[in-house]
Amino acid sequence: MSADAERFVRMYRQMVAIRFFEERVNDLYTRALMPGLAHLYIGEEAIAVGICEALRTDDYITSTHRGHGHCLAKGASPHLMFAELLGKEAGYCKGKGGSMHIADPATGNLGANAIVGGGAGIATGAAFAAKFLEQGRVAVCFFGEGALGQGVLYESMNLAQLWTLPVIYACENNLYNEYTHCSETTAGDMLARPRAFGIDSEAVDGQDVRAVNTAAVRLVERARRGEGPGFLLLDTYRYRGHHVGDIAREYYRSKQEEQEWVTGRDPIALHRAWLESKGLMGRDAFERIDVEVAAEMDAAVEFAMKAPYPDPSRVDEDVYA
Amino acid sequence: MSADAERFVRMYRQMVAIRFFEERVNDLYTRALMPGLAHLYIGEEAIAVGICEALRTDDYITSTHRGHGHCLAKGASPHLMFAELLGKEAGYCKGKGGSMHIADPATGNLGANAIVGGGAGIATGAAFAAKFLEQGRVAVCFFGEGALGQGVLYESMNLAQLWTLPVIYACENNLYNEYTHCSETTAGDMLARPRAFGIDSEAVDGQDVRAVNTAAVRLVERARRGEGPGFLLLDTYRYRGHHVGDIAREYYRSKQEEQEWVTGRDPIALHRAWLESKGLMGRDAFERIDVEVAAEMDAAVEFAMKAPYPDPSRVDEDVYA
Amino acid sequence: MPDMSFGDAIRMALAEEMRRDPRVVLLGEDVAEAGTTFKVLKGLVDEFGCTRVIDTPISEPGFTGLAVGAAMAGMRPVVDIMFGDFLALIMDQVVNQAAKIHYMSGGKWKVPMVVRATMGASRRSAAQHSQSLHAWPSHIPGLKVAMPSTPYDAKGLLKAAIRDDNPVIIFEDKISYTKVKGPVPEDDYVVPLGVADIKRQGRDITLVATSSMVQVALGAAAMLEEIGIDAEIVDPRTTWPLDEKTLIESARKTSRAMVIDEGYFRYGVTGEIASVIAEGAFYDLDGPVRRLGARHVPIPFSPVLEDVTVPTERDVFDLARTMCNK
Amino acid sequence: MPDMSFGDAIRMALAEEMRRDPRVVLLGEDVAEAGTTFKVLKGLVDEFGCTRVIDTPISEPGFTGLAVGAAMAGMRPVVDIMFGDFLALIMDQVVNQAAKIHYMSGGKWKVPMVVRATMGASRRSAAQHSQSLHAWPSHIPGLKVAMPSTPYDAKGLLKAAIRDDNPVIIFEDKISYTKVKGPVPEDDYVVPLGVADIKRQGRDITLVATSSMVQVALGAAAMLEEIGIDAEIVDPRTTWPLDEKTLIESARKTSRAMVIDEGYFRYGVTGEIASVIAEGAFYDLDGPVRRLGARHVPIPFSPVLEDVTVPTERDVFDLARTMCNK
Ligand SMILES: Cc1ncc(C[n+]2csc(CCOP(=O)(O)OP(=O)(O)O)c2C)c(N)n1
Ligand SMILES: Cc1ncc(C[n+]2csc(CCOP(=O)(O)OP(=O)(O)O)c2C)c(N)n1
Ligand SMILES: [Mg+2]
Ligand SMILES: [Mg+2]
Repeated sequence: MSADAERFVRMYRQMVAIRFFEERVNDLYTRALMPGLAHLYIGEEAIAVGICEALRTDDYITSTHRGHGHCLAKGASPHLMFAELLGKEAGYCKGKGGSMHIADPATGNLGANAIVGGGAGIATGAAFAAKFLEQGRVAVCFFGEGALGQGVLYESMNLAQLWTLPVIYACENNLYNEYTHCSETTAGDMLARPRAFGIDSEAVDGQDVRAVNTAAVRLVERARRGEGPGFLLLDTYRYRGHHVGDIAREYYRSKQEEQEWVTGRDPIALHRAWLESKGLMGRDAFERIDVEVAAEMDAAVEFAMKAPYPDPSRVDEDVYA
Repeated sequence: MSADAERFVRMYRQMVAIRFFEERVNDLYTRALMPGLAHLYIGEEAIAVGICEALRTDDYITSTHRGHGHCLAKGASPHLMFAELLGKEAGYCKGKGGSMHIADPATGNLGANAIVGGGAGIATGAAFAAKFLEQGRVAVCFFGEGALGQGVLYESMNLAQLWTLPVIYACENNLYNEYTHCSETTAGDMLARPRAFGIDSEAVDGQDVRAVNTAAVRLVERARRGEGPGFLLLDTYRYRGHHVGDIAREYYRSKQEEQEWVTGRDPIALHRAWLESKGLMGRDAFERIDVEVAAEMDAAVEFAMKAPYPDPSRVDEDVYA
Repeated sequence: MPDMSFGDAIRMALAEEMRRDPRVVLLGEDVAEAGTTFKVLKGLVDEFGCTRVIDTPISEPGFTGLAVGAAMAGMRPVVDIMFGDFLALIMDQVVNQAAKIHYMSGGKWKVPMVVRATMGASRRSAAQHSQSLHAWPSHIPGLKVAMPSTPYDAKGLLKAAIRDDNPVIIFEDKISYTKVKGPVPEDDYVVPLGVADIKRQGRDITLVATSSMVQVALGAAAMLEEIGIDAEIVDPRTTWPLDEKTLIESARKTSRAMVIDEGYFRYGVTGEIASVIAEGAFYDLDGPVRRLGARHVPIPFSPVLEDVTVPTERDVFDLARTMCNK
Repeated sequence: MPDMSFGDAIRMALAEEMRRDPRVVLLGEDVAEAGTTFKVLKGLVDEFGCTRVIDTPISEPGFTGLAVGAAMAGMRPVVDIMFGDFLALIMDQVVNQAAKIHYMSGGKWKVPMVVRATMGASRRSAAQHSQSLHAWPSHIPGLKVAMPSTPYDAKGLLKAAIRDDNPVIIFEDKISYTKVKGPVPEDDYVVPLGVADIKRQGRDITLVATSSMVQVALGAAAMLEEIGIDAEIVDPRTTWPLDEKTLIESARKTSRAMVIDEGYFRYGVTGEIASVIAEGAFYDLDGPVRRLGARHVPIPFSPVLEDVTVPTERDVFDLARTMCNK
């Protein structure tokens, strides 16, 4: 297979991995085996995968409350993620962070963040360090369109453009801030906002993993060359509730709207059809990926379920470095 | 005189009043008779005057650390202002606020603010109330271009446009955030920022009081008709230091630059020349205004100097309503 | 008078005040159709419409600042801060603006607004969604701070807060919304700000407890009773104004006092309250005023860790027992 | 060893640390050519250039957030908050991010950053430019908080803060910048965080004083000496970590303790420190630990009002005298 073809297959597999991971999260959560909150990334997989495919392992990302996809796409281990989601000692954060705070220096993951817009400063700062230390690294700041409401995002974009920092702002516009449609919360033209700061900005179909990847590659390479920040506005949709418990959704969005995205714009189905049409993968290959990924995820869940909780005495550790 | 002519003369007089007021502030301060800090508005008079001329007494303004001009233009009494600047009981705020916090409900002045950008939320909220209570009032938020650094300004503009609030954001771009040129702090195109939110925005020569007034009238009337917020970007220059103590300024701006503005773009001189050229006022009339305003300001200073300090026991009053 | 949940009492207070005063509006994220993430405001938009129950962008500083201006200009806004942790985002608007405007203007402007913020851990929400940050506003002159512990107090304090001409921050414990139930009159009553309530009479030890910790103290008192210790539980209900007299009198009566609060222990509200008691009751005390608060750690996610972070009935029981030498 | 001003000691510390460690950068408004509004950083840009002494937009949340990320990614940023009042703007970045990241990541990420913020009233700067808000960060697990009172401590604590792997907030009293002078060695010394210093030995009463209040306490001690009261002055130097041992031992020795701090009195740092002393020294105390802090009002502008807002030598003297029954 050509390098390109390998990339397309790898992106497919990654999207499947995220979806299977999230289905297991849903399952654990609804069976009351998982504490806290869980915000599923199902439907939005192409964004994390298309962007992270454009990154090096030592590039940085910041992530959100809906962060499992970013984490996995950046290379995290499902085993350690599930362990974290279950509050186990073996988890990425020794159980101290949970779903909304998974962080992993080994893959450049600066951490998921439960403050909407909380990653803006951090990603911009990591880019600042990367530039200052001349490491050639790039930082990607993932956030939902709801974060367009947070002033610190504009402050950060201004700094990034002023100082020509290698940071890409990736706005996942899934149309909803929790239970409120973005048209009720966002005046004017979304893309005009980063552009007002002079940032190279582009709107992309977030359900098309190849389009996402192409746009990401362009902005990442640009940033790496020292030409400054970029902004991606990615249209997408979350198939499920804002969090797992958000079941009755008709009061804020219609079943029909949901159905249209799920059947017409599913990133995995679209990419699969394309791979098939190009003859890059056949039914067997898809099946094999499904089986392999399912097995990996099941093993990860099993590992996590069996893993021990931290000893309560650990509560006082890691407060100070 | 026609109503228009009266307006032009009134604006002239107001600008002179502000300048004379500020010269006395400078004098009191350098003679160590005034406590605290004083940020002079000299050079920027056309903005406050041109905009406030477009407002009703019951319209609202929010002001800044450089607020004396806004205050006077909105109709405040120099007597009570000087008393406040000297920390006297007779001052607008009983001496509790000082230069940076003069407020006056009678003229719709919601208060000067020593937090850069601090007026953004307040002005937007007053506009919210004006709309909700169907009062037909408008709010003007004055701020320096330095406040473009504060995220809350973008949050406020988004709310104003979403909810069609009658608020005008008046950005006084005097080129400097304290001692730093705005090109070092502001990426991209300033006017594109409000426009990104869909706000009707206009750049105006802030040294031309008639141009300022024309633009303000348009946006104020529009807002009053319920058509939503506006934004004015007003080019201007402060002739003096950031505050009175900022004497040696060459390290951040040249004497030549200062001279160019003072001699070539003085708002009072420009308006005077225009009034003369139109035959609306002659030398005598200008002289009379100078004499009258000087007398008024001297009387105000004298009043304030003689006014008693508050009794120290007053310190505990007004903490709670 | 049927029992009602803490959350329902909050809703009732808001509905009553909105009926009474058309200037009262609610602002916050997902407050309208969703009725907030905790569903506490559910139904209010149906009665009052979306011009008075207003969904905002995720702009806590922006809409809080807007509320400050709206309050000055004649409204009575009630701002909803979904998680109390987000207070960190609005401190400038609350502290540098709302709290000071009345004073800075020499008493000319008023800022009659309410910030409703949640507090409380134990929901496995981790470090950024579990804090109880009421110590911060309690520190600031110009603010009032209410911390209801029962549905009765929740309704009465919230109504008092809305009618107050000053900025008031009211903290609502998330766990209490559904778990704490109690009688709530349909009447138009208020609980005045600054009046403590003795939630349980007792002779042997004074347990001063705030918000969520009142339930914990009540549980501990039941355990203490079994070993013959009769605890008095004093709920200040507002940290500011603070009803010093009731606190001091109780401590003088029992000669022992403990202060229990869910906020971080260090430099939290227990320090102030304990000092007030120590200063006022020193010569009647058998020993120092003792304190319990959240452990000096960010709130951890893992249940086994979170469960040792916030004071429990057992913690209160153990400490009280030691203090009473039993 | 010549005397040096407090402000010069700060600059010396920064220069030394920037020479030692190329990852140290300074960020803030007007820090470069202007050397800050207080001129404290004057000259640093000449030595280190504008890539390390960096003028920012007026975006406190933005550049503080940037510093958090930069610290995680290998830098040692020092952020300048011109007036401590603006801490209200950065609490989210400091408290929800910087303070918690090490813990939330299970110890994997570190946030070695310093926030330098000014504090202190008495400059007729009015309510939004005069606050001393150190009680807020002192409350938050994951932060350290330093409050130097002398040039020696300023240099040593700031250097320790920069080398610390945790976020440290250091408060610098504006008045002290030029007014307080003292010996400052040219050596590369640090003052460890968490070690109190006895600024004056005494037998009769312990005056615990922070930052600006140390000078006030020293002045009061001189007055007290004249009426035969020998005051011991303990400067905690950091509110967190807190050197409880030194505080308690001093109080046990003198049997009387007063805590003096320039922050707002209520729910400020005096409550915690007084409680720590009361808990540790109760049975050796002649009376309750007493406290002095700023009056419960926004700081007024008028000199006659501001002068009665913050504790003075006279206030300390009067209270100490009462406590000693003289
Ligand atoms: C500062 C802040 N305000 C509010 C919240 C509560 N909250 C969590 S997720 C969310 C909606 C986020 O919407 P968006 O950014 O579009 O992300 P999405 O959930 O759609 O992926 C809100 C309001 C928060 N976590 N942080
Ligand atoms: C939030 C905040 N940050 C910093 C300051 C300190 N400060 C006072 S005025 C000023 C510069 C303001 O520049 P600009 O907004 O352009 O107004 P100008 O002084 O030029 O009129 C700064 C940084 C402040 N008052 N508030
Ligand atoms: Mg969204
Ligand atoms: Mg300016």
